[in-house]
Amino acid sequence: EPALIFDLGGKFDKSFNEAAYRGAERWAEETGGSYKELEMQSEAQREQALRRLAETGANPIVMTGFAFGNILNEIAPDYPDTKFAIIDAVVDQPNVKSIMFAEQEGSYLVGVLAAMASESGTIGFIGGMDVPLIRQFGCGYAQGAKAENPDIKIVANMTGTTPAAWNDPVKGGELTKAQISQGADVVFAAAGGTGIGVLQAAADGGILSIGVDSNQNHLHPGKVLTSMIKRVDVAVYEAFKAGEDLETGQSVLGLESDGVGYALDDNNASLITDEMKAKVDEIAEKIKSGEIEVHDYYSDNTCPALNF
Amino acid sequence: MHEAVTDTGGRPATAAPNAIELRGISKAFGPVQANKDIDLRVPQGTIHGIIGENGAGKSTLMSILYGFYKPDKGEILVNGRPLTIADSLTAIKAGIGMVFQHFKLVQNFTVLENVILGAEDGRLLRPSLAKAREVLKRLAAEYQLNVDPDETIDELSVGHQQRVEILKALYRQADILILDEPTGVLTPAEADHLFRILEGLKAEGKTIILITHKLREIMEITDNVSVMRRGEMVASVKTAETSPEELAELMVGRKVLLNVEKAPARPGEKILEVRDLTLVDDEGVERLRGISFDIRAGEILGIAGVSGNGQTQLLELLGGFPEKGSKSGGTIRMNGQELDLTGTMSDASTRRARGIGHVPEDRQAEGLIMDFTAWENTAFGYHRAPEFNRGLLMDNAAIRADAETKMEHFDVRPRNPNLAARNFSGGNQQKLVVAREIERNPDLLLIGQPTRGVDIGAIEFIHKRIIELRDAGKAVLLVSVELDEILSLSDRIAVMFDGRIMGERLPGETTTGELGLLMAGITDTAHADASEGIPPEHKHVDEVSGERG
Amino acid sequence: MDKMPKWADVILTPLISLILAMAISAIVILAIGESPWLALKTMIDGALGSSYGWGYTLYYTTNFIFTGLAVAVAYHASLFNIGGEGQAMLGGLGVALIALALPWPHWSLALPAAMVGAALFGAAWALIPAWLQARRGSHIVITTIMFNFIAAALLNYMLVNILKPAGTQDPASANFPEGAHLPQLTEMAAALGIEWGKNTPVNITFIIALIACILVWLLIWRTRLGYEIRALGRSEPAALYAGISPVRITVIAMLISGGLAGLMAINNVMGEAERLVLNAVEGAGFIGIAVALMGRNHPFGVFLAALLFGFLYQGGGELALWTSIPRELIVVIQALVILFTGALDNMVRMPLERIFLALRGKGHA
Amino acid sequence: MDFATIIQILDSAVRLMTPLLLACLAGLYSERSGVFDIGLEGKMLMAAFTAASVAYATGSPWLGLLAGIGGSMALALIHGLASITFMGNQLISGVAINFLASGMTVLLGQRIFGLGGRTPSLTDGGRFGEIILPFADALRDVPVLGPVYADLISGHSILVYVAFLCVPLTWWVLFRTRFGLRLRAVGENPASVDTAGVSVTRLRYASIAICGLLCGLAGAYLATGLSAGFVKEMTAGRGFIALAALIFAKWRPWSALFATFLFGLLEAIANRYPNLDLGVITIPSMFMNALPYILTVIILAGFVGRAIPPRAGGEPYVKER
Ligand SMILES: Nc1ncnc2c1ncn2[C@@H]1O[C@H](COP(=O)(O)OP(=O)(O)OP(=O)(O)O)[C@@H](O)[C@H]1O
Ligand SMILES: Nc1ncnc2c1ncn2[C@@H]1O[C@H](COP(=O)(O)OP(=O)(O)OP(=O)(O)O)[C@@H](O)[C@H]1O
Ligand SMILES: [Mg+2]
Ligand SMILES: [Mg+2]
Repeated sequence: EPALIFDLGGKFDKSFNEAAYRGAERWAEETGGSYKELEMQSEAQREQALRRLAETGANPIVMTGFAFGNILNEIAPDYPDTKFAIIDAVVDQPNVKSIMFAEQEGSYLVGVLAAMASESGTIGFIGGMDVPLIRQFGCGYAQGAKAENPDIKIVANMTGTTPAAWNDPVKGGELTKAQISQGADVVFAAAGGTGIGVLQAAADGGILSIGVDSNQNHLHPGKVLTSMIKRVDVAVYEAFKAGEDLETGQSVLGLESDGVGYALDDNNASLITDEMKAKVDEIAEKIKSGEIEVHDYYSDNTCPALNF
Repeated sequence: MHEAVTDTGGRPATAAPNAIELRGISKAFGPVQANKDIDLRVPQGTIHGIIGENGAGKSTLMSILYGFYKPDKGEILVNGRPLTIADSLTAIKAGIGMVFQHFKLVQNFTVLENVILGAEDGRLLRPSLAKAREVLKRLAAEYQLNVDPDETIDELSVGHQQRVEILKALYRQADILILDEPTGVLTPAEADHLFRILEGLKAEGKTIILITHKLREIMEITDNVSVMRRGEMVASVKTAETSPEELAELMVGRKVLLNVEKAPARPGEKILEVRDLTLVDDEGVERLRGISFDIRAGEILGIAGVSGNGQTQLLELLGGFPEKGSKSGGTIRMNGQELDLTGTMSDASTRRARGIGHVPEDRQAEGLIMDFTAWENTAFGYHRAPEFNRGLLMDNAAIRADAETKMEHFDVRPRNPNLAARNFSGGNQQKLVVAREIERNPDLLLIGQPTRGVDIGAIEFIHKRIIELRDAGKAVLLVSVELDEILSLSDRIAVMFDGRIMGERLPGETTTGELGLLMAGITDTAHADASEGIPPEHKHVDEVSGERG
Repeated sequence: MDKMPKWADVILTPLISLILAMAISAIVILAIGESPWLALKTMIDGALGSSYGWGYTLYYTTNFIFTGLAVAVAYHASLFNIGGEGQAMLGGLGVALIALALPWPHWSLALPAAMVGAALFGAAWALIPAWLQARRGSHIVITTIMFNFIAAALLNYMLVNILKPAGTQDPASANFPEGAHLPQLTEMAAALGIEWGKNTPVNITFIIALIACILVWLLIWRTRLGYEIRALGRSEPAALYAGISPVRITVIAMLISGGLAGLMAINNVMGEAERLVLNAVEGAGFIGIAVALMGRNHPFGVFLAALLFGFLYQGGGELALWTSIPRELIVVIQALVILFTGALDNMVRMPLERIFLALRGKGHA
Repeated sequence: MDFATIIQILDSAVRLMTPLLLACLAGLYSERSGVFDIGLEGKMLMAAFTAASVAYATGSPWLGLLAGIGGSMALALIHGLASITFMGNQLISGVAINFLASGMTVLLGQRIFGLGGRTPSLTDGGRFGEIILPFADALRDVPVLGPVYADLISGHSILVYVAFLCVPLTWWVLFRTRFGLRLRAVGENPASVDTAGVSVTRLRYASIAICGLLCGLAGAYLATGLSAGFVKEMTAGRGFIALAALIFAKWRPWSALFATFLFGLLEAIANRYPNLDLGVITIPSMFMNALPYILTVIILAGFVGRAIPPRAGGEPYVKER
């Protein structure tokens, strides 16, 4: 029986935990199997949850979030017969599969789209709490936009410095309005529950927004330019499907493996012109082929395209 | 048994019907039986005194009558009709007004606002205020109860605050007025003024109930008097048919010496020399304007004066804790050494180290920590003394033992050092403070209002101790608004007015009348020479501040 | 004389209140369609049923003891320190800086140094509010609230821009060196030949917390400083009369309070995570307020209340882990426990007092 | 910074300050009557949840508003029960209420909507829209006053105007009516009110109810005015900021307006300038985020003297011990 552990944000964080949950659900639906899932209360429970799950015989155990990295590294050797999969962190143990996403690549694409859709030459980025992951999103986005339009102005805001920053749609909305008044006509929200407020305010303010993690185009049809998709659901689904035969080692899910991408569906079909689509798809190919290299924020904690 | 006493002594002094009749009132606060089966009859148009030791249950009884507390059992009849007084509103409607021992005024409201509170006409304030302004003007003229209606309460002297309380009752057209220890905070002149008002009210047919610890007042103004002891009503008698001695004995249950006996003073060396002391408070008001005096070993210098004329500031400055933000000047010498007035060595603990003991005017706010136990309080201020400490820790056993001794010496009741200070009666709280300060055997004792609100048994005791200290060759600076107290304890008397010493008198050679004039700021040049240590420029008649009566 | 025996006041009343809180919780659980009995069993088993459960319960207890003591000490000086959260965050920073500064050879050297760092940083974070309160009269409640936010920003900055090693995703400091790892209680028990609390985060800090309880008790009730703190807390005019300097005592009390809050970091940062992560405090600073108030600001009461909250945390964590009951239920249960034992206690006490008075009345008759 | 930017920042400040102002006035009623309230946060949160839920279910923001008030009042009643009737510790009760709201909203939300505590997004009909004041567009071109009227004064949700009207109203109630006189008195010296024949309990419950009502408005504004639905913990500490503003304002209505405006303005400025480039150094975004709090401390220390709370505040009125 596989198991899934959510990070502290909780299962319904409107973000990657929720995506993981959907992946697991899809697996359960398709196979009719059952799985264990855990939500934690506190930092100290990471270890508790992992060990207890391993002891109940769950296999594989999938966890979302970089914060598990450290602990997993410690305890994986204690359970050599259990397979672990960790999303968003690299853990170098024989029984661990580390799944990383190249968020910068997907963000790059939506950055290109944003720059193309923008008429004002100003676009916005709204992050949740100021953590490296969010900077990674923002940095890729800025690179894409700048590549498309070197003169573009990017207004970037972080919502706050406490976990409340993930759940503050009011502030998200207000930041959006502030960006609108600075001329932004496309905003990209990478801010969990705060993003709901961003998308709402953008729709109200008559500008376009870009969703994150899962396809959020449906939230305001015709007003969400696209969503930067991070296929955590696929990662979880695949891991569950592989079951005990899960292949360990490192994998980086980028454009190449469809781990990240931009969303195109009925809701935004009218917003993405053929020209735009052709352009991003071309760029996507170039990224896959390595012709375009997107800077990885983690590599040196800096971003060439945007100042945080 | 008290039934019998009441029946023989408690007959109405006049044939008028009873304004108030209480039957079998009982009230317990948890395990404390504050009132036990109390009967009381107060005929209309009379002044009825109630006396009793601290904690006897007087305030409780009156509060029940006013609907503040609910009695456990018993009946109340107002003007002959039974009445269930569930809250103060009922009492007010029945024509009862009460001036509490601790005033129930809103400190940052104006006089006018306090007066109309709860008795407004309509939902908007403006008409009520306008009406009250008129009524107050009338009442003020009628009863000589002048107060500025727009002044806030915390700007007023205690005497004036009391006027506000009386005005509140009159504004509500009270026919029955209860006053709980009204004179405790008043000067003799103010008290006389109050009594004239009360007599005026009585003449109008109003009924007055007066709680006091001062037998002189009972004899002077009441028609009947009831005595309470330990929650019971032990006697009700016509005032004309009793004597202070008898009342005192009824109250305390033993004979009490009403007058202080003391030998003539034998002054020794100068202990305290004060020269040109000035103090300006943080609002820029000059509180002390060049005070100079000496106190010698073995003498008591009494400072008389209406409260609010700088006595508090003088005591606090000498004690080492002048009000925050105030500035002071002049010199103080203690045993010939100059005291630091402003620097780091000017706090209260350094003063104690120099041998100054201090019984503050306000025992509940300053002298005691009400939530601390008695034993913790008996070390308060001396808690750094070596005998109370063992290394880093305080020696609680030693402090407790010391507390037990002090409580025994001063007959503090109940003699339980583990009881919190707030659970002692006012008199016993005062004994705790006095015991702490006197037993340290200070060279100089500063003592403010030593017997305010304290019953006669305790007064007798505290007075004796002060004199013993003097006879042991110590200096005492006594501040009191009670002229009787000043006259009977002091070896020399200085009168303070508006931050100055108006003159010094010897107790045997002066009268209350003369002191009263000085307290009002009026110097008589004929006596001026007797006052030593006062610079001549201070011997003129001062502008009489309008605030004070 | 008291209205009822002391045991009734300190044991019976809270116990009945607790039962009431649990009863209401049970109704809430029923209302969301789950079994209260199962919930209770899971909580008790999970938190107290094994040395493993205890290991976690005591770990949380340790956190709450420190923040609870911090609030309590300030409260005795009548200062309401809502800033435990920020002070504990800064304590974490202090621990991290010290732990990472040297290649510590052994924990016995690292621990005292880290304690100093934790306490100093925590105290420093309390100093400005304290000083502003004492000198400028700026309300300590506002300033400590503000300092919580500022601390979060500072920590965020330190971790993301300065302490985070390059190449990692995690906004966290590097792992502490081996020599700065604290002995877990498991290991200490094993040294005595007892197998206890395997793989639990409770560590030597728990013992430090117990010692802190005793020291705070000594401080408040046995030292001159404690006497002066209490005196100032009850009455400022009286303190002045007794020669106690309000400025000095206010500042000292807050420094101690902040230091205690900072010391919590020894447990969670050094003892558990062994590195500094964002949001390491996880609201323990606020729980400390409830713990202190429920413990009546007495170290022993704080210990009991911390234990209760440790139980609720661990038991609640187990609920969230092993049942389908959402984890927010725990927050509701905590709220009800705080409400009934801390704020509605008179609802139980008043009738009890009446019963005891009546009984006593009969006894006398 | 040009004029248009100033107007935009002020406009943003107005929106940001509104929930703070409502909560601050709520606290003002409660604390002026002598009942301390650190549960403003919880009441707002509960109100936001009930308002969003009912607005979603009925499609009417007005019904949502009523529900918001109801949710907040229910918690206010618990606070009253604890601190008035049972003379409990007001701080503990406030803490408990914050926990209760934070847990209950998610628990109920998950039970009803299954979205992990979120409510579904409100469609436009379920929200309070922006009110365009008359002639706003026509006057926009008038220099200075035009933009002020059209972009700053006009174009807010009805609750913003209500909040601003509450300031003079509160002042008037407090200082010009019988109720206000008694309310202030009961916070200063409940015994004075009691002995004047007025029920302390009734007065305090009344003020707590008003507090609940205003917190209800604040919560409803968050969920159905500023955003389109409820998200768990969406109050994000605003209740505590409101409390700070209340102390800052020394419990006075006009000062409350000023204090909350200051908070709103500082936040709006921080939003507008996420990392301020001072030439020599760039202030990182974290510190710009903390700027409102840092400046508050500085202002508090430098310009605002001692804040003296209502004298009887925090203490239950106990006559007999
Ligand atoms: N509110 C109260 N709660 C509990 N006990 C009280 C209360 N008020 C008074 N008592 C107790 O009731 C008893 C009677 O007190 P009361 O105030 O009536 O005495 P008193 O005669 O007015 O004393 P004093 O001369 O000091 O004013 C005392 O033992 C006191 O401790
Ligand atoms: N609420 C109370 N609980 C317990 N004891 C009380 C309470 N209120 C008053 N007392 C006690 O009742 C007695 C009389 O109290 P009261 O309020 O009449 O004035 P007091 O404290 O005696 O004032 P003073 O010292 O000025 O006469 C005192 O022993 C006092 O400590
Ligand atoms: Mg009395
Ligand atoms: Mg008395």
